[in-house]
Amino acid sequence: MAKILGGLTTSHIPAVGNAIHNGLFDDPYWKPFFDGYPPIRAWLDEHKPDLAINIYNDHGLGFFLDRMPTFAIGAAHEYRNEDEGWGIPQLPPFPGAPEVSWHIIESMVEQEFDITSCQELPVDHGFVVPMQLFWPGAPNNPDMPRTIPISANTVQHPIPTLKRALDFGKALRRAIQSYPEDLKVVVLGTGGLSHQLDGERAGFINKEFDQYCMEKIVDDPEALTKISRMELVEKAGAQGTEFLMWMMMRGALGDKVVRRHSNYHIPISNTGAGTMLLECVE
Amino acid sequence: MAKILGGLTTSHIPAVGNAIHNGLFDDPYWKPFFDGYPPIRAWLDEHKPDLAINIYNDHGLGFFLDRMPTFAIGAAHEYRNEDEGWGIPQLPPFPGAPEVSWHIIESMVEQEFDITSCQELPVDHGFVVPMQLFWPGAPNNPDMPRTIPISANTVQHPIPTLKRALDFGKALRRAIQSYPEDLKVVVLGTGGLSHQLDGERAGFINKEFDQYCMEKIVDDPEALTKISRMELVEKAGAQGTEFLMWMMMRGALGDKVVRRHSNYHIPISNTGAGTMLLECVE
Amino acid sequence: MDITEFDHHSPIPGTTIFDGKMAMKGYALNKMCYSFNGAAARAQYLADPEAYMEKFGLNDEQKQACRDKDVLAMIAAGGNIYYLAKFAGIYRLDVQDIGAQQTGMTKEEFKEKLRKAGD
Amino acid sequence: MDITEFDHHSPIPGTTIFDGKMAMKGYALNKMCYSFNGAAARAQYLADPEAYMEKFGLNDEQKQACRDKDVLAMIAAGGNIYYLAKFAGIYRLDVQDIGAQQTGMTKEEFKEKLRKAGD
Ligand SMILES: [Fe+3]
Ligand SMILES: [Fe+3]
Repeated sequence: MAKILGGLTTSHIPAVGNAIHNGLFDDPYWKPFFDGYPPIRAWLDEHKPDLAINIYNDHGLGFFLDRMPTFAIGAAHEYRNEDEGWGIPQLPPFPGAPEVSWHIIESMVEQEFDITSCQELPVDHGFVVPMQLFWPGAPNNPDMPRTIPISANTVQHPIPTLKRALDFGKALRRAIQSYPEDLKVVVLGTGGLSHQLDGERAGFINKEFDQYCMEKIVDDPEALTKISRMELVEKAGAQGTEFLMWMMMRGALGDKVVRRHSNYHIPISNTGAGTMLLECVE
Repeated sequence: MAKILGGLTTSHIPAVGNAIHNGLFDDPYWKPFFDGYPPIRAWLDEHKPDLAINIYNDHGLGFFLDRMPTFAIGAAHEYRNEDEGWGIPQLPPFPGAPEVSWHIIESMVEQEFDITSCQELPVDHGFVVPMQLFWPGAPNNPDMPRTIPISANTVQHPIPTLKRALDFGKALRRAIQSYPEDLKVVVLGTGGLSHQLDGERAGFINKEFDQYCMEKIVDDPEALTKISRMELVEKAGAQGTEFLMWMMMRGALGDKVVRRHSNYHIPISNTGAGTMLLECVE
Repeated sequence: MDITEFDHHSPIPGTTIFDGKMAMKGYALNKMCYSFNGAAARAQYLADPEAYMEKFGLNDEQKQACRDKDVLAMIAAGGNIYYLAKFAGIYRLDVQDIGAQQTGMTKEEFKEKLRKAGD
Repeated sequence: MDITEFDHHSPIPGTTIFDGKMAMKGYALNKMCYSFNGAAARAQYLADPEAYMEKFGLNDEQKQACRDKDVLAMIAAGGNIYYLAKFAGIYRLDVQDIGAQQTGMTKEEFKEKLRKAGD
């Protein structure tokens, strides 16, 4: 039986990909950010998951407005990291786990989530930067698990509600747990925290709200479902809506979790960067 | 306030497009089929709807397996009928109603349906043949309403359940009824009835089951939600799963409807062809 | 929540459920057939089928099924009927031609079988 | 079911909600910017911006905003920041360059504003 070990969260800023490429780990600007990762890597080293479900949001590489899905699940043999317009070096493809993808898609549709299934899907920084942070050298890290990308829409309003995002995660938990083979799974929630790239309010960051979200998501994620989508834009910034990915991740971890690690740093690029490791209790 | 006048159902077989093109209305093979439409045209002529929501299933023109949505809603200014591989003459574009599309998409996502929004969408015979049947000369019929295409996945299993399809329609009803402007709306459910194109069972048609579905969908659509998807494949044939579109349409009509017209004929091409007009009571 | 249905597709005689398993198998073949929506692609295939199949990475089973225009073999190799219909379109085969082929009937016999379903 | 939220997007100062209304307005501009995922498209734009904009059917407001590299004007014309970021990439502008431009600051001032959010 498949078992969910825990959830990992991280921001997924493009500038981080560049900093990794240039090896700026001890640079004074970057050090407080990169220092958030070694404890999580030690935990991964100890538990060696077989599968990483990476819940991210595509930023206009995998999907365009012509066919914009609310929830998309990858079902490919591999996922290619393609040029997304600004010349970050592209990584080799990430190996998929399509037979697990299909099990999950079957279960999610059965549970009345209206999935877009993706048998081919180029992945952008939102997907690859977290992989590089948790598995240095990814995808060429010897411990690199197979992966399934799940993307939620934050490009085009209406975006899903925080409640729907959490419920998605809960359904995903049932889907994973019903997979008949032994499989150790981690679920990544990537993106956020507060940031806004566009408009006269560009550069908006909200430390207080970020810290509230990082606190509540551990033991009381239901409280966060009371936040409306417009309130989320207001308090987290226009792109802070990426917090939806954290909600989806959290739903997959079950009622009780233990916070094993947490780091928060402002700013990385235009963003409040949050990193967490939440371990499942059952 | 927008008002739903009623629902129209029809099969949407490619061969019908050819027969229309060749004017075979009085041909002995075609006559019993085409005779099902004049009463519905008379009703449309009397009520002159402003908007036709056409619930159909794409057959591999608008979507491919790389990104296959469960439920897609068009939000384009117009919908082009493109070459789908076998040279049926293409029609001029159908005018859209994107401001209504967005109202519907906002409402559906609020109601926890995970929509794929489509700001560009080529439409195949599943969409255009019903338009030609109800509005001869479409889209150049002077009474041609503006249109919104809605497509559900019947290409790749898992397909939505019959219950989810009916619930989609119920949510669509709330979405339409909350549109603030005066608008007379008809909802088309197209596809089916029983047919199977593939496998040693190709040519399977099930008259008894078709008639059961046409009976139940009027006054007791809930009974049809008890049919599992595999049972639907078994009883309606592999492509008879298109009956999901009828369920979606029916949900949008409210509890009580009056059957104003009904026609059933076997065979058209490989299919049991059903045509109905259901008028809303409230 | 009781997950009842999704992992045991009941076998229906003469019917292949195009689920994830088939999708994984047939992706290259279906992608090629999807390309036949375009007239230029159809012409290119007819001009040099082998090169065209190679471009889409079809496996040997899929290539042979295409060469033979054998619909049942294409389905067994992961083909989905919605896309295969576009392959058939290249050769101007309609759904009754391929229905007859799959059931081992003449087209007239197949049409008669359909007609009888109305009795 | 109580439909409460979807039709009254609360106005947030300095923030454009990219909803259906904006999407209808900006489709051509966003489609052009989406094409900039490809290096060949970026080169083609740089070689002849006017021809490239014409090909995607941009309106005059959108064209002028692109000529001016004016991000606020591009947003007002229906641009979505996720696609506009790819436009900015052509000119090697990062999110702090365009943040500074939109807020009328120097890049150093903008970075200082971001740093202060951590205090
Ligand atoms: Fe992001
Ligand atoms: Fe059909």
